[in-house]
Amino acid sequence: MNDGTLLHSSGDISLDEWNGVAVATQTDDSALYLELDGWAGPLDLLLDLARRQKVDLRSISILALVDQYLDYIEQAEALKLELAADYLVMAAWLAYLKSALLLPKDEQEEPSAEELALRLQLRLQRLGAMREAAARLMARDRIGRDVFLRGAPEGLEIARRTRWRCDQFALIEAYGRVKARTAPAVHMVRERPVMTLESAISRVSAMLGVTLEWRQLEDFLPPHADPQLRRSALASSFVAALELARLGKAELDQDEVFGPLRLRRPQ
Amino acid sequence: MSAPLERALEAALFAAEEPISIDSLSEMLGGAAKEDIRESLSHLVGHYEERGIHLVTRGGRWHFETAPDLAHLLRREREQQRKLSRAATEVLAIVAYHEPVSRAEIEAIRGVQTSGGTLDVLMEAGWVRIAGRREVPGRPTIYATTPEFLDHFGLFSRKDLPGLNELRAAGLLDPVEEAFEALMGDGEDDPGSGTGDSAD
Amino acid sequence: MSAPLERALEAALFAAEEPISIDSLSEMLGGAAKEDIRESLSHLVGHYEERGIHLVTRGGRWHFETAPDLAHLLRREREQQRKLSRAATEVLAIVAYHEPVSRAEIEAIRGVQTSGGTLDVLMEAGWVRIAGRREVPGRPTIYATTPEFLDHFGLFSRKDLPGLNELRAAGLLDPVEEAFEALMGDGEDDPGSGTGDSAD
Repeated sequence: MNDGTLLHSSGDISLDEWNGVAVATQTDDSALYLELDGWAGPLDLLLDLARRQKVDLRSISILALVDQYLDYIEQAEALKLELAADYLVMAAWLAYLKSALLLPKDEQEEPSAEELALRLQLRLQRLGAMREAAARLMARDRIGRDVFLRGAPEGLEIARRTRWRCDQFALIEAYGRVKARTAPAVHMVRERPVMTLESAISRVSAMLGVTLEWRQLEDFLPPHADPQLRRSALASSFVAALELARLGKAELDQDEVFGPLRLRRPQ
Repeated sequence: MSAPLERALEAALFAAEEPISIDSLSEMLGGAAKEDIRESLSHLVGHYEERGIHLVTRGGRWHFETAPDLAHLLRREREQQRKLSRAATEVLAIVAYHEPVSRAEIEAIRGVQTSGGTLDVLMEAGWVRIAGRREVPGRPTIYATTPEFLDHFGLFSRKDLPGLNELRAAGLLDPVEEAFEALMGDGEDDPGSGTGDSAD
Repeated sequence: MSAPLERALEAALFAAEEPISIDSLSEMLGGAAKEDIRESLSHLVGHYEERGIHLVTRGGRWHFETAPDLAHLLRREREQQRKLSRAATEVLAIVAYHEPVSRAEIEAIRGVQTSGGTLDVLMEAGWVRIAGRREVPGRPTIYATTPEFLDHFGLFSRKDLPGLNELRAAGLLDPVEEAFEALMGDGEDDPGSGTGDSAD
């Protein structure tokens, strides 16, 4: 069973008309459901029926259309087809519309049956227009069916290329940085600074001020780990001690040759 | 011997994997003047007019395609396109002729609920896109067609939709209520449904 | 107006996904005589000769391709400028001063590990090239600068690179010394603490 047995036997509406449109697939299961067979709902069915009147949708007879629809539904029920509820709702509404249309005008309720019929007609026109438009659209020269694009386009490749920025100075500076960072030659720093005589004098005299005891010269040296600087400090402090002794600000004492040199504040 | 710009355009459009706008062409050709590009393109259109391949423009983008009358030579069975269901073709037409359009509006025209799958199929095909929301209560999503839609159906622009002007002139793109009131005349004191957002 | 067979060939070759032999073309075009096809193809070759696309045959199969002289249009390069990283600049400088050098040598000079990516960047930039292998155990790849390197950095030859003495005179070897001076600087004899890491 398919839609053809009911409607298309009369043959004036062929689904072939729908160029490029698939007929809803017809499986045995779907045969029981009208809406799956050919019509997308009652309005769609009505439109098909209306078209069978072979007149412009603007001049269809709504009364005739209602009869056709109700006949159709009756036939379907006789064949024990299971109809979707909205087809039956539409049938009931159309039956009401028909009876209203048959009433004399002054007995009609608001909105009048004519108005209801007009609305229905307008809806059918709109659906009809879109169906036709769909068919015309599908019939156009379509890519992949009627016209073809280049089979193997080379493609427009947009290679994102990075342009690296770097200038001469940055380059040379970088080399300097590397050399400065790693080359052992970089240790050729200037001579270690010495402890000046002035600072030795001020340091030694300041320290003599806080003690009366004899103290070894080494005790007056600043606490440096660096042996080179220490030696310089020793020399400066020795000269400072001699100078302070000459000025009478210190007393020097040495017990033996090369023995420890001691000094203290004059008593 | 064709002009250098024409040659360059030919090559670029030939090699392109998708249609190209004049802006992109200009950029590609090192900033060639768009006026010159336009002129060269129209030369090329003329040159190819009667050949086996045509230069066409769809929605402002250009591409080469085979001449439609040669379809029979090129159609390949193995590559049959998946056919659209009738519901999908109707929905596509409704979107194209009414865009932007909400699902409720589509359903009002078709008289049935549109299964979500139908719009999905059209979006998957690349022909329909979500075009935002309508600023009415409920803020429904609205749909419109894409540039690929124009490409696929060989439309110069949306104005090129078959029968668009006739449909518009006949009021067939207006909602039922609007058409109804127009027909009943404004003698009625019915304030009308205003926005015509959806029929029924 | 081109002959029907030419049009058909044009369309078929345009739409084809791969080059096509004359046999296949004949089959595709409903058994057209191969002689006619050959003749039409040679017409077409002539027609496209000076255009942006060419009809060419390779190993007996035919296809359209863009004119070779326009290839640059198809591979557009979108350039983005980026500053060379500190590490990459150092590596480049080492290559320039010591070329040819192996990666191990670069690392020895820099005193830090150098990622392979750094040399890649320099080669991508076109400033460094592979200059062979050093004939020592392991045959390491050695690197040297390119003529583009000299161009870019405004050098006539590598000899233009300032020598160590000049670098020193320019204070470019100073960082460590300066750090020391900064520590000892104010004449006080207490050097205090300090890492010597400070550059100006």
